[in-house]
Amino acid sequence: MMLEVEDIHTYYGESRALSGVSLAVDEGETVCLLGRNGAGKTTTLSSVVGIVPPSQGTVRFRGEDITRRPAHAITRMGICLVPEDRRIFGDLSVAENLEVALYRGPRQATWSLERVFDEFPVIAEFKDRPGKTLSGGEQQMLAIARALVGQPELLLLDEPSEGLAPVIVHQIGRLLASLSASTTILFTDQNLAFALKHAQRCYILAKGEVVYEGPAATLREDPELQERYLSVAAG
Amino acid sequence: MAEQTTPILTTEDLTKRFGGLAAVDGVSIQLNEGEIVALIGPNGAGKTTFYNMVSGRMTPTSGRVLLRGTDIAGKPPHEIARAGIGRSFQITNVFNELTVRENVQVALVSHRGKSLRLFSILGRDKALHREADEILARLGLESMAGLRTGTLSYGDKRLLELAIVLAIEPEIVMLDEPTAGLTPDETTAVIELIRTLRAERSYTFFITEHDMEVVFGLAERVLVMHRGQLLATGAPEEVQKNPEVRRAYLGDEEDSAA
Amino acid sequence: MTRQPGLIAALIAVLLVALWFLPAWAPYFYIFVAAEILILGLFAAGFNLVFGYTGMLSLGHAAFFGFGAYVTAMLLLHFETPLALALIASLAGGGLLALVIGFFCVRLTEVYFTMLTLAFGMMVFSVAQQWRSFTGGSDGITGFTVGAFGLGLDLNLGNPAVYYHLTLVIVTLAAICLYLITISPFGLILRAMAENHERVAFTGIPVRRYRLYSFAISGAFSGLAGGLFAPFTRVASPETLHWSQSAEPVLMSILGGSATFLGPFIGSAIFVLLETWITSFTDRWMLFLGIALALMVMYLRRGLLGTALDRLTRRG
Amino acid sequence: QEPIHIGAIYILSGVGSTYGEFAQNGANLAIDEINEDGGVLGRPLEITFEDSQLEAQTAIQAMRKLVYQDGVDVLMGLDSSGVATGVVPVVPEVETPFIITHAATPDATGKLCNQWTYRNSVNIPQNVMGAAIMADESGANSWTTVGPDYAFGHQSWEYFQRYLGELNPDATFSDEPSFPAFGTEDFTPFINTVMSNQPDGVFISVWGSDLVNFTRQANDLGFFDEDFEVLMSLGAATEVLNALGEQMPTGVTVGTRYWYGAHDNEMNKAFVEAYRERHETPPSYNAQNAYSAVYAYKAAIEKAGEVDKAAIRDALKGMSYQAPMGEVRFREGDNQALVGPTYGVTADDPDSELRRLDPQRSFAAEDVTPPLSETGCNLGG
Amino acid sequence: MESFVAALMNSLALGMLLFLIAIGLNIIFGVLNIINFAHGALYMLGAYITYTVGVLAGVSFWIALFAAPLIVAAIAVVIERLMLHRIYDRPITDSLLLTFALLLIIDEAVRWIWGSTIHVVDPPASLSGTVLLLGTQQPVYGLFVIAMGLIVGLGLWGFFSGTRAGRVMRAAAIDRKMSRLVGIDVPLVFTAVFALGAGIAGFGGAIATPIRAISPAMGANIIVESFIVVVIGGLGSFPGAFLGALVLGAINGFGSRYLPEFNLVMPYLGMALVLLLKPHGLMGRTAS
Ligand SMILES: Nc1ncnc2c1ncn2[C@@H]1O[C@H](COP(=O)(O)OP(=O)(O)OP(=O)(O)O)[C@@H](O)[C@H]1O
Ligand SMILES: Nc1ncnc2c1ncn2[C@@H]1O[C@H](COP(=O)(O)OP(=O)(O)OP(=O)(O)O)[C@@H](O)[C@H]1O
Ligand SMILES: [Mg+2]
Ligand SMILES: [Mg+2]
Repeated sequence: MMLEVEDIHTYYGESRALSGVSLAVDEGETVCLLGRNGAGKTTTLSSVVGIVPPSQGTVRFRGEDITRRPAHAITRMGICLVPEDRRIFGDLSVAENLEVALYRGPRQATWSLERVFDEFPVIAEFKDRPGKTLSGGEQQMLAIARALVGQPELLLLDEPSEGLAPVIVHQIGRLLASLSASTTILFTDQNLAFALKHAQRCYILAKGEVVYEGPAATLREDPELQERYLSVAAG
Repeated sequence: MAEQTTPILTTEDLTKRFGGLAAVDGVSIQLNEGEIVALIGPNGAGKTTFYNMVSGRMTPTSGRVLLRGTDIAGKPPHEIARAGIGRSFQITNVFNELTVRENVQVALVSHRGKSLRLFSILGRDKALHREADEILARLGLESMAGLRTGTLSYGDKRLLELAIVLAIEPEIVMLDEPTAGLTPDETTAVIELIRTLRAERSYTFFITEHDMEVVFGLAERVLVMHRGQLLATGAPEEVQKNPEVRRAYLGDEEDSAA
Repeated sequence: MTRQPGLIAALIAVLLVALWFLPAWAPYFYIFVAAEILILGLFAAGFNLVFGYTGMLSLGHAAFFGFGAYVTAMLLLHFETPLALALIASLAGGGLLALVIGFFCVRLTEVYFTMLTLAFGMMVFSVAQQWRSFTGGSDGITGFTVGAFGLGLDLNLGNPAVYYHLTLVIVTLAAICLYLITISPFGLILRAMAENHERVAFTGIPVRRYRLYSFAISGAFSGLAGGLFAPFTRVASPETLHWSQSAEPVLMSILGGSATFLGPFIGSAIFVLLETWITSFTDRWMLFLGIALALMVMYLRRGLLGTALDRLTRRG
Repeated sequence: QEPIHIGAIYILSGVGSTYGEFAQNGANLAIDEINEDGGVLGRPLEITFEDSQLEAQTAIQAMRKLVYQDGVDVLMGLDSSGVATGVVPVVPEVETPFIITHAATPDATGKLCNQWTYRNSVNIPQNVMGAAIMADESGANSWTTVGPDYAFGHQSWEYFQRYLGELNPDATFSDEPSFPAFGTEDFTPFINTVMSNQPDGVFISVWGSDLVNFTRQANDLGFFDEDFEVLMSLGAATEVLNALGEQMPTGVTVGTRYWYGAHDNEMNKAFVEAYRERHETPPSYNAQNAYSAVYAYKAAIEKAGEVDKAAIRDALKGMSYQAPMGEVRFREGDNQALVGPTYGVTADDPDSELRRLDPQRSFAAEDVTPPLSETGCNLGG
Repeated sequence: MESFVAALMNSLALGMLLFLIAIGLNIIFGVLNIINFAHGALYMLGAYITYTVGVLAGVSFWIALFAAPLIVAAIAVVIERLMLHRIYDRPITDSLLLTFALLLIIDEAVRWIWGSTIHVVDPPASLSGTVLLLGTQQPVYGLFVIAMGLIVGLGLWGFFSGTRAGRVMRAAAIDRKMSRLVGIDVPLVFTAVFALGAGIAGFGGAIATPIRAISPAMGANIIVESFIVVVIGGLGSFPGAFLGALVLGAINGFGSRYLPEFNLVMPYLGMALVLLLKPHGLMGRTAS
């Protein structure tokens, strides 16, 4: 198993966001987390990377317990996150955004800056502009590129298609598809069509708990199931 | 639709340059009273910049913005808001430290001209309380009215963003990606809400979106921007068929089969 | 957010009664300590309208406080004005000066605002310091006597206990006034601006003007506090205008809790009491005050009162 | 035996805290000596120090605390003009005798004077009159000044012009005097200004660490090599000479309000020796003044024969007592001690890295103290 | 002409000294988002350590010049680990109170250790006296201060724009949470940044000793002036701090020379003018 999350409970101060989430992602898999707003998707990803550590339960990466590791150490182990609000370093240039994230360590590096620039020509074009002057979609691409230069073995994406023009969504879709050959991916998305197209397996969260787990294909073909777990009424 | 064509908002050659880059390059559009118009375009096309100029967040490099014939270009945001243009933000822009209800009340206080009441007690103003809760209820946020906004999830904040705009009852409601981050279900609810609102009192809606369901399900007219310029404009079906739009924005259909 | 307003109001009432009878149960010197706490507390609370509520850190409020002190001192010295009148003049003077200085400052935000207020404050300071014939220069204004109060009240203000009671009444009334402002619709706008003034502008509020209003109101209360301070210390000196005097309400507000209305008063109490106590057992008071303050900031996340209320509401 | 309690208010923190430290040293030394000798009226002395923070408002609150909370019998202290002008009018309210030992503003024993307030130290007119006499004798005619930009600096210059003008009708005074702000760290522009104006003499009332900075920067710029007279009204203060060592140029006329080597009497000898033993440095004027104030209270209490505040106040009136400076008398009418400053010319000391004064001259009080009629003091009854 | 050159050289030397203090303040503010009230106290600490090493211990001034910043940086590490790191996620104003407390503690500790008497440090012989420059005699030490300011300035600028460590610090300044997510050990970076800023202040203190009397609260004036420098130049702007230092140096140097009666208000007046014309300082970012 690449990632095993076992019964984690996560709190924001006094308020509980996750109550016993368990999930697993196998090497090479692409898995998505679904659920309505506030279900706990972002929190789950944050708990995995150590930004909001769970107060109970364990997170294992390649069998190793990483529950209490600091976020930067987890990232260096190869779990890289693209956050939902992108969080570009606004005052750094696009190139500098990538340079600070560039992994330098013993693990094998597959994503060089050059390769990233090839993959995202737009970014190459804006290389020297401050990150904050990029449009929303451009920032999203930069955020993904920035995660890639961290040489992820497990890539976490929080709503990668949000706010992107359909053309770009396609592009990102293609990118996910090509990445999935070499990288394990766990992502969330509100665009159900997009999510189900790219994931092999899904988990559905509701109120901080996993309420459904199954192959993406099953969910895709079953509107009733979608209705049951993802509509407002079900929340 | 053709019978009702009083222009409420017109822009003439509106342009914004950032250094060498013309983010918006001579865009002239017209909104008619009561219309729902969508502004679409690839990322970086200049939509948000265009919004920023119309709403007073940025001063245009050149060009005019006419609201019912009066030039409002370069006016400060509060005057434009008072004149009847309300907007939401692509990047969520709510008051995290206030409660959800207070977020809406800020707008209400301003809109109802109560903002200079120094010695009346906000908590005793039943009307303000009720109105705020009504607006929240329309967006399904009523159960969160008393919570600190910072604790809301992303999607709920997006909805609150909308509630604040509605509270000032603008003539023109400009929404910058209102459904980004919402579940399909909530998206449908927002579409419904916009329709109802328009039916109730003739708001003019001006919306940017990347969600084609929203665009084609809601808009009566679609404007397409590309590289700062207006690429196409027309009814949704026409625009959807426009080959330039397909290439620049929608991408090829096969790939997006869902 | 689930505070028990009744309980808090009752506590405050008890406290006020205890303060009223302070001369009867505390050592004599403590009426001076209490008066200082009240006056500086009012200064801090007035300041906090701008700081805690509107989100603007001013380092120039000593200008208004000191101006109030000078106005009162000069009226008493040269015209033997009844104190009530002098206090009203301090209030108005502080407000007017804040209006003028604020006019320039509210255009700026963040630290730039802070430093511009500092600059204007120090300009006022140097006028007082330099204009020896009018302000007494570095010596300030001294030697005035507090005569009648006015308003038909026959008070012996030379008696410290009487002056203390007067201070208690005026500070309480002023605090009520300020409190009402903070819970008004206007107060809500201020709090909203503190967090995101741009968003407020998009609801139709001319943000700069509102910042100016809050600055001026805050200046007025600071001026009133200064007006009470001069007869209390018997001197109006340039130090009351110096930026280090401006730093006091800042530190007090943070220490007590700038997000709570009473925080600044609590902060003032902690500051004055700590200083009084520590200086009575050591000359190295700075060291101990420093350590005490550091521990409080580190372990009291939202100031003393803020943190206490958090604890209370969590339990209750 | 219940101790007799002295309350003292000095600057104990931040800028100028060295003055407070000197005063503490001086007062503590006197108290220890007296207590070893069996105290006053058989009762030991005890002292409580409060920090004025160089602020009038703080000093006044400190005074209230000493009187009402600590119940002191007498008060002493005060380091700066501003603090003194604030405190003095309030002294009658606390009804406790107060001996000022450092602050030099003429107002404290002038227009603000009152029955409870005394001063045993040299004030500005006394200090500056000494300077004016030195200036007159130097033969220099055109004078300018560098002084701190607050009451002390301005008043010093005003008295200097008045006194020197009276002594030397040919004297002229620059209408562009330099008043750097108190606490200025860079005096270069002011030094350059004086140097380019080329007066015959410069009267410098800058003091403390400011004077140390001034002198060092002036050295660098060749200020002391020019051929004008340099007269520093507080240049012979021990803290300045100690800090500067050989960086204090020779041949400069410097003054102080007490010079440890200037008073040839037993008490002074014993005082300097005892002080040196404890603190490894000769006493500064501020140490002497505090030391002397304690002895003044001893004398007054013994004279009154009781420890009653009003009795001590009355005993102090016109009283003479023995201090290291010699016999000191509080003048009836303004309560100012009749004392004079010491001036001298800096000279190399083969035995030490510090400058000594050679020649030196201590002014008699009669020669430098303005007559009562000029003080503006009215003690009424 | 002669007096103009003198005023100019003096302004430059003063400006560079201010720059050394202000740049550390600016870095700490920029990265840690902390308003370091105690920065002047760290400068003072640098001066006292120089005095101790250079005069009391009799080691040379040159060694003291290196030892002082290192010791101050080491003290800064302790301060950061014990105190500051607790308040990074708080409102920036909490840092005002905490560093004010720190200022009190350092000031009193200094008085305790070194007493409150005034001390001086002599410049090394090679830097004493004057040289002929542009037809006027200028103190050598002033030229040395200018040179040190330039060297430190250039060094830091190269560090922040040209090295990865510099960029990492900037990233951590902008967004701590995201920085952790790209593998940056943020707490470590923050400790390093505080030590760096404090070390430069300590260096400033060391450089100042031959021209400034060492006494308690010698940091009190310089702290306000450094804030003025930072703000005139524009927050977080590196060239801004440099420019701001030159401007304030000139305001003081020329102002005191030609308008001496305004020397007290001059820096404030200057700052107010700059801010009214350029609300984000000379080189600060401006809202579009
Ligand atoms: N910083 C925070 N402080 C307090 N509560 C929070 C915070 N962030 C999230 N929450 C709460 O935790 C719960 C889970 O939120 P989370 O952001 O994980 O949801 P999500 O599934 O990602 O939703 P969305 O689709 O809207 O992004 C929600 O109830 C939310 O209100
Ligand atoms: N402040 C700025 N400085 C420089 N360039 C800017 C600035 N703001 C926007 N731009 C550029 O202007 C162009 C238009 O940006 P804008 O945000 O208006 O795009 P958009 O159409 O809203 O895109 P999206 O759909 O991704 O939100 C982009 O290339 C962007 O990088
Ligand atoms: Mg989320
Ligand atoms: Mg946009």
